[in-house]
Amino acid sequence: MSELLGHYNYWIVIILMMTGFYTVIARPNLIKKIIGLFIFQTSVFILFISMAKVEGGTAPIIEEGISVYSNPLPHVLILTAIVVSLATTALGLALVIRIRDAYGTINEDDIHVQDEED
Amino acid sequence: MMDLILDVLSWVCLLGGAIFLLIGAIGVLRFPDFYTRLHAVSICDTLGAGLVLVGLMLQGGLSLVTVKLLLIFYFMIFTGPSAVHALAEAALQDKLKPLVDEREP
Amino acid sequence: MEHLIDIVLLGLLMITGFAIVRLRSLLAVAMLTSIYSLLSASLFVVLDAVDVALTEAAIGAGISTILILATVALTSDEEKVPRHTPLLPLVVVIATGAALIYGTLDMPHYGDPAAPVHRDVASSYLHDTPADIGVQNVVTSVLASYRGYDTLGEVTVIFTAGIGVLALLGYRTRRRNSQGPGNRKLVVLRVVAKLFFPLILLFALYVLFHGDYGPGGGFQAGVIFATGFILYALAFGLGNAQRVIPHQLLRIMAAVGVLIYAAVGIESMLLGGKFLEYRVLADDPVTGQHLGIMLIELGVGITVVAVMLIIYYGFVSRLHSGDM
Amino acid sequence: MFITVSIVILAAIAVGLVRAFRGPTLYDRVLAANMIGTLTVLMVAVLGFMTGRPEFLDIALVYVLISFVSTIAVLRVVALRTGTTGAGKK
Repeated sequence: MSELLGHYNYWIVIILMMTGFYTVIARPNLIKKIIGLFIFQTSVFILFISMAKVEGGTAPIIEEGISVYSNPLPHVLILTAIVVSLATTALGLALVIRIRDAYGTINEDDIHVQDEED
Repeated sequence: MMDLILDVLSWVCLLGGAIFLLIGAIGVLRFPDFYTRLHAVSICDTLGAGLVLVGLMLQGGLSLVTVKLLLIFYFMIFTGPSAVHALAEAALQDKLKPLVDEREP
Repeated sequence: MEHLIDIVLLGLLMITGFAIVRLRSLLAVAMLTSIYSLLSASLFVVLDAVDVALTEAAIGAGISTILILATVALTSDEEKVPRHTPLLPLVVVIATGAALIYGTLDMPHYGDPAAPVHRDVASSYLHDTPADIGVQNVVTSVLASYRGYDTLGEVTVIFTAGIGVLALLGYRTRRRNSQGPGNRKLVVLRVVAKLFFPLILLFALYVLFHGDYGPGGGFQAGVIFATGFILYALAFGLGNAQRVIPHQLLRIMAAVGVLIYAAVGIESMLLGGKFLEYRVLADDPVTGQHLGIMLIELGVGITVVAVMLIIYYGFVSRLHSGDM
Repeated sequence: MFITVSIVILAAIAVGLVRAFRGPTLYDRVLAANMIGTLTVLMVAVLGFMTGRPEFLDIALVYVLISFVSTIAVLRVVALRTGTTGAGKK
């Protein structure tokens, strides 16, 4: 039981990660791929934050009378990663819009067909 | 004695609020069409949220925490209804028909 | 008992993830993405990462949902059925997942205080922050001071992404929108927006300067500030928003933020310290740290506001109707 | 006590999620997302009290504002499209 609960967070993270991965590789729609990437990113965030948690700890903001804090380092890494992830998602979506301008479709299969015709 | 009364009062508020939230959520699930579901959401946004926040304020006592809770309450009583209003407006614009009872009276 | 909440939230996240993959209407998927972000943000609160929760809520549920929706509105809503059978991807995914799960078996248990992550630097950050930096929020002290060089890189990445979006989408200036009778249905929104707009900006400044003592900092404040302007643009039209904060100004702001950050680093070099060593900025090392952190958080905030608004303007100015 | 309240709120979130999955119209999903936003705000507030550090209400405050702005944004984007696709259809 403790084995199961001890790794529960990580397993769910991996399932989420694979859900995102599957969306990226199996779905031809480009927006869906970006959303898959988004799920993948979030799962990585949850992985890091889960590792930072200390049993019985509290948020790493120092206050009198509290001695156990969660690890602040992963929080810092993920905080900046979230903002960067938004920036990259926006860049990806902008590319999708331009691809749609150029090809008239956002379906990967159709884009390949058009590329082969040229 | 006073503490006990405040505690009991805040628990009643918290539990009452939580129950209203659950009722609202069940309403959103069970009501037959979009416009009726709007009614169910408003119970969450006003009564449920209000009671929970009042319960927390009673726990917080006179401090910055209560001021923040009041601020949340203040925002919620504006955002909830105006968001639901915007939703109903948008659905109407989109010609989403309300479900009506068409049997003869 | 916190475990129970953690388990239930993760379960809900997983279900939402599956639903996102299954649904074919992309507008619906965008809504579910917003819910997914809210759920993961509350999970971060459960896991004690308050700063991360603040950022994720502001970004995931707010701006990225708006961007996905705008992209769907600009392209197409329905997802076509894929031509290939998804068998091969499924096998790849299951194999990778199984390998990763096998890998987790060696990991320390969730919440284990003796895990390798908590040794070395992390504990010294927690231990030394009050004396070294005098800031209560350790996340802020690590972000802005101990790992300030890293954060400078992140800000540059955001700046670059802003330039990338600008290069890809360009921007179109809108004329000032009329406030004619056609917009009568926006009356309620406009009243609420007028009420909220100053409060959101004020709250963003609070988050920016309160980052030393509680959850907050430049990244979060920048996103909240940008959200305030997005609300303004939604209620009064993009044209009016661009009159309040024009595009040229945004491009300058995006660069100025990064420059402020780098200038603080160079300033501390000129005063005899190392790059981004704030303690030389004032006579007292702790005051110097405070000053340095405040300045670089300001720089981060300015860049983030500018890039978020550049991205928003870029996407939304492509939508046909002029009043968004 | 707080744990009971947060479990009830979680149950309400789960019920709301079912509506978000089922639809059938986009507006139902937006409605569900809006309700889940409210519930999340309350849960974060309760969680703050539960862990004994209620000063983190700033997060809840941000959630209120963000979920309102995103609901409005969704409706405005969808309103631009209704002429062409009829997002209200199933």
